[in-house]
Amino acid sequence: MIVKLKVNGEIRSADVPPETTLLKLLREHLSLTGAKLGCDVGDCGTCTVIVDGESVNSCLMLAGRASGREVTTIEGLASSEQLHPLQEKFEELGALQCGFCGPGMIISAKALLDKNPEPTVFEVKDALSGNLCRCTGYTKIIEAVLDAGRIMSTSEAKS
Amino acid sequence: MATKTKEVLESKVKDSEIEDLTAPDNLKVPAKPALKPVVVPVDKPVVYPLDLPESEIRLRTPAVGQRATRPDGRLHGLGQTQYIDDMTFPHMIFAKILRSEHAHAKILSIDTSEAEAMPGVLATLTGDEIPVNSFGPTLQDQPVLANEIVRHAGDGVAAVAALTEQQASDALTKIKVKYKPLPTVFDPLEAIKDDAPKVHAPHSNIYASKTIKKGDVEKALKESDQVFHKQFKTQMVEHVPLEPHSSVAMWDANGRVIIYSSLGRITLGRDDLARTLGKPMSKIRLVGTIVGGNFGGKNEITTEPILAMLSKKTGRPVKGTFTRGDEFISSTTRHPFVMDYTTGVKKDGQILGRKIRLVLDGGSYCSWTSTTLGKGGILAAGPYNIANLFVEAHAVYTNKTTTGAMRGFGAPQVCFAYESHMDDMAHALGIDPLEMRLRNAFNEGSVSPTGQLLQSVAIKESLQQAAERFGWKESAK
Amino acid sequence: MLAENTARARALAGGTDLVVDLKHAPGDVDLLVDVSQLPEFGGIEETEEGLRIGSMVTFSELMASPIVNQMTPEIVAASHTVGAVQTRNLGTIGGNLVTCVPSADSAPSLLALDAIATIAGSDGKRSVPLEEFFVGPRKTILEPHELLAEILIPKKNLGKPSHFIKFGLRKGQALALVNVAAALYLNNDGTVAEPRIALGAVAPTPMFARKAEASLSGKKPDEENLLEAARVAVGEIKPIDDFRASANYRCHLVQTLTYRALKRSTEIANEH
Amino acid sequence: MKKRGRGMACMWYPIGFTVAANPSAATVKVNTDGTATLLTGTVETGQGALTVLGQIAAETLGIATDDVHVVSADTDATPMDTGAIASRTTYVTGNAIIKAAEQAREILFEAAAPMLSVKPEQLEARDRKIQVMGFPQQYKTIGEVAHHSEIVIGRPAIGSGSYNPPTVEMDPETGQGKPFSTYVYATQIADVEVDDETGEVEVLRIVATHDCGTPINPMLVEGQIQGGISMGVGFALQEEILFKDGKQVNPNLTNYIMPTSLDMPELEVEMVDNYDPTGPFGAKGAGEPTAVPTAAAIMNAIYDAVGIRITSLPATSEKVLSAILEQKAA
Repeated sequence: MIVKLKVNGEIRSADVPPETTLLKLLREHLSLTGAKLGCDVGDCGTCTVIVDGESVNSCLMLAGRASGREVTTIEGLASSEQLHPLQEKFEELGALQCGFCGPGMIISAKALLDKNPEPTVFEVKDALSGNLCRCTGYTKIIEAVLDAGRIMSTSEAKS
Repeated sequence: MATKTKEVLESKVKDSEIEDLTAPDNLKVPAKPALKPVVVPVDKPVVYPLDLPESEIRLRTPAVGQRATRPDGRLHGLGQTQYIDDMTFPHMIFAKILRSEHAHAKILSIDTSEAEAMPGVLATLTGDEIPVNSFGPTLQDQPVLANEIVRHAGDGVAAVAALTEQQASDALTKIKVKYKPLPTVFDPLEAIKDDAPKVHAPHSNIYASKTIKKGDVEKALKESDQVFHKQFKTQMVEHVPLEPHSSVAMWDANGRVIIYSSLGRITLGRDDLARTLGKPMSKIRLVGTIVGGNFGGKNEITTEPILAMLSKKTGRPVKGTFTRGDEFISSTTRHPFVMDYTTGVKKDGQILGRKIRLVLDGGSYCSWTSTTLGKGGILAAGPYNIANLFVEAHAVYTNKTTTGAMRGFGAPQVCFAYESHMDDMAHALGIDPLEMRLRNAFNEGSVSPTGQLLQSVAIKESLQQAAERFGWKESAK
Repeated sequence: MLAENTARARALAGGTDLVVDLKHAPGDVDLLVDVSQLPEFGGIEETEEGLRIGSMVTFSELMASPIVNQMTPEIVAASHTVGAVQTRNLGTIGGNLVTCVPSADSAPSLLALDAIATIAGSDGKRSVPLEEFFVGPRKTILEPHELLAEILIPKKNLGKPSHFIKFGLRKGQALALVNVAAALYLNNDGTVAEPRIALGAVAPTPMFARKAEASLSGKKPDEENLLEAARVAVGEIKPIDDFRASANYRCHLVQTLTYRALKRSTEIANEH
Repeated sequence: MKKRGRGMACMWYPIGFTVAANPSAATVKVNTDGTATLLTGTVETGQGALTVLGQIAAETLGIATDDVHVVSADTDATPMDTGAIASRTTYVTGNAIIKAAEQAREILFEAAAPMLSVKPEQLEARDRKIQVMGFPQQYKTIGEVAHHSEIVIGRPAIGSGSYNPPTVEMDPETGQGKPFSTYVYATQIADVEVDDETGEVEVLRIVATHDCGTPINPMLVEGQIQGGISMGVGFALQEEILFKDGKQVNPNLTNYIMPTSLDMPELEVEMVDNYDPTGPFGAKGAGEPTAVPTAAAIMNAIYDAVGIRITSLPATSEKVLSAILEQKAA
């Protein structure tokens, strides 16, 4: 089946078998390898992408269902001039170690901050609880999300 | 799989430019001409920031002591870090491994003919085809693919390379392996008995032992005001790197093999590959990339020789990535310990003597057990001045998942025991746990259980600093 | 379409369970019908009869709904315990109920409010109390040609004091060892009216502790009576021993958590 | 009812392999503009090894972290290294890098000495300059010197070195010997709440003070400690591979329970001021020891809260409740 969708602002299409997941479509057909395959059953969150504003496990979504929708992956966050505040803060605070959870973690954080740029620590933990990390103990990740939220809410206030 | 998906869609993308792309029936050509031509996937590079200024902290001198950001940190955040599974090569195919369902069995036969006839399958591989079918960091007791005996439910017995991962997985189900089940042993305390089933017959299940003796422990226990005894046990734990093990092997026309691998130690990895493939080291190139989490679980080869042989058979790059299930059942794990502690103390809390017996569940193969045994044994008495000490540690085979290196090599296990024991004694003697530790802890120049003079010792400083930060005195009940 | 292809066809809702099943046993399903976007299965609204929740409403939608937050806050609380954000964004309440695992997190708080399931089939609609919807582990009352269309919380139970407790092996993305939901009214004399105790993960299906409810009905909600009800509830469950927990431990949890859920429900009732 | 408790645990942990040789080698090449390339056979496994090793090379050459590009993990190109194991990278590979960088630096000193009219042994490399000790006003930039050495004199500034921790074989009977070159020390204190009717343990806060010698990069050391603690929390309370008839019953992340963000306590992490003269710039290591004392501290806190001694890990809520009930019955 042919799947046509908008990925990071670009219209893309691919001819895939119907059982293809959105994750496979992104990684194998659209060469977007930022979303990772960590468990393939929705437990680890490394495959997280945003579909129409909501974070989802792309390993649990069939590609056909993403047809006609807007998908944002980690590759769609930065512009050619600047990093997304989350990317900036994750780098600055050393929030990622092996980095494998990073794309999913940042996408989950973006989905949170887009709705709630000034979350509490609990809200951040809650929003990230579907993204497992084995390296960091989540501490610096949570700090980076809170910091990025502050940048996003002040820049929004200014504009 | 002949799945048909009928999408009933309500597009949330409002842009008129893709209005005609949302047609539910994807087999139909859009009825009206598209406003813009459909963009066929062209691997157009994503736009990334190209020349951002470096963080100021990376430009400072002196370099040591700076909270310098990692050069890979930005790539992680952009999703640009290339892990092995993100790599593709022209004509690359995929390998999957069939694993034993038996914990202990003799392999009577392996028939791969039906699997080879499956669609997309280019090659199969069994252990008989691997030039030197054994490996291991200390004892080479582990087959790359088991061809005689399986020793735990998870041993690989055959591999398939196919055009897609799904085809490879489907073909695995067509491999016929005949087993003759053998008696099993799962409990290390059972395995240590003489009449237990032998995991590596005819060898004893006890495959490594270590002893540390210092002073006269029996005399010290007699002279103690109080003697405490307790047994502690720990469980088997998985490393859970978020990135499953992954490798790609390419055998070239010169007979040189290039292997990209998630291994955490490439020098010794190449040694293992040279040995198992029977090739000179100069004919092997092993390349690591950033590993997506290791914690000790990626410190030995796994599928690399299998992929290399499949590449040799097919002339194609072959990728093999563990499923999460493979990660659990076939990679190494943390050793369960059974730990018996007997400690004699004076009323004032001074430890006079300690006797320790450690039994390590070594699982089905040695892997890094010798190191775990050694470190566990040496560290078992804790960071304390104990003049009279006896430690015996034994590692035993069981028909369970292989235990190997994992963050701490036995130290978390023995620390659980010696520190729980320490608190029990402190409570019994009516001494504050902090004080109990300070009375016994190493000083600069203390002599370790193995007789080593210790330098740059900071145990008391760490205790006091932690107590102060925590508010230990203030929070006393 | 499902009616024509019954044996090996499945309706796809959020996919958080079904897509996993497909990966494990790809040959079992020949036809998938995506029902998640069917407008008649969506939406949350207050009607004459009560609160109507379309079966394809996701847990995130439930949590964000002002009506649900106002009228049945415990359904919001229960929704919050389902998986993590990503699964709540995809997973639907209907999917959770139809999958019909004993530990389905959405079931107890709905049961406690006497929810009614509306089923749509090729020959029309029918309604059953949610309790009757569950037949066994992974088995519902649905015929192959039928789909769960919506859930109705009867009007009289909107705002009924209720409390839901999930007990899992960790805080994030946990599977329930035990789920408990309680709901009750207090009569003018302070005695308990219409108590409901719904339990999950302690029997082949989500269930009511009917004897425990009866033991509490008409009594004062003092510690002794609440404890007695909790003890009676333990006698009604059929928990299993598995690697997650022993049956005995599940019994302890049911007693403790039933008491706590009843106590909290009473407190809420008194606050009203 | 929820009961609060606190518990401490301390530990010691060695750097490198037990007796066995575990060498590292390194090559440092100074470019003609004063930047440098470090070749190492170790692998970045997320801990930040390449950042720390780059900092060590930069420090030795007197340049900044960003001036050093690190090439790693290719058996065709990089020198041997025992690898990312045994908390050895900072210490062992770091020491090898110092030797390599010193060799390259010596070439620079020899080139700079006549340029500055002093002897090579009077020179030091600091702030991207080769300068005269005690009279830093007299200097040439490293770039100038490296360019001069390679392009004018014809002697590129390149160095190689290796290091293996000195050990002494252990006696097979008594175990006496020097199995490791050095050790690190640490303490963690846990603050927990135990629900004595369900057995549920919530870790509220952990204070951790770790000695790693000189922290080459404190941010990365903090990250190691925080991550190690999360592994320790899982080891203490939840994680266990379970078997039935020799087969794993929970080989997936649904049923193998590792901590999520919601399961982690507040962490307060500090480094203990220390300096090991045998380590690179006084450094030892930080990787593994961070996961060592956590479980013990939590078990001692559980004891403090409800008076039960957990003797087998993990302390699942079921195990804790059954110990509480046993104690009540006794």
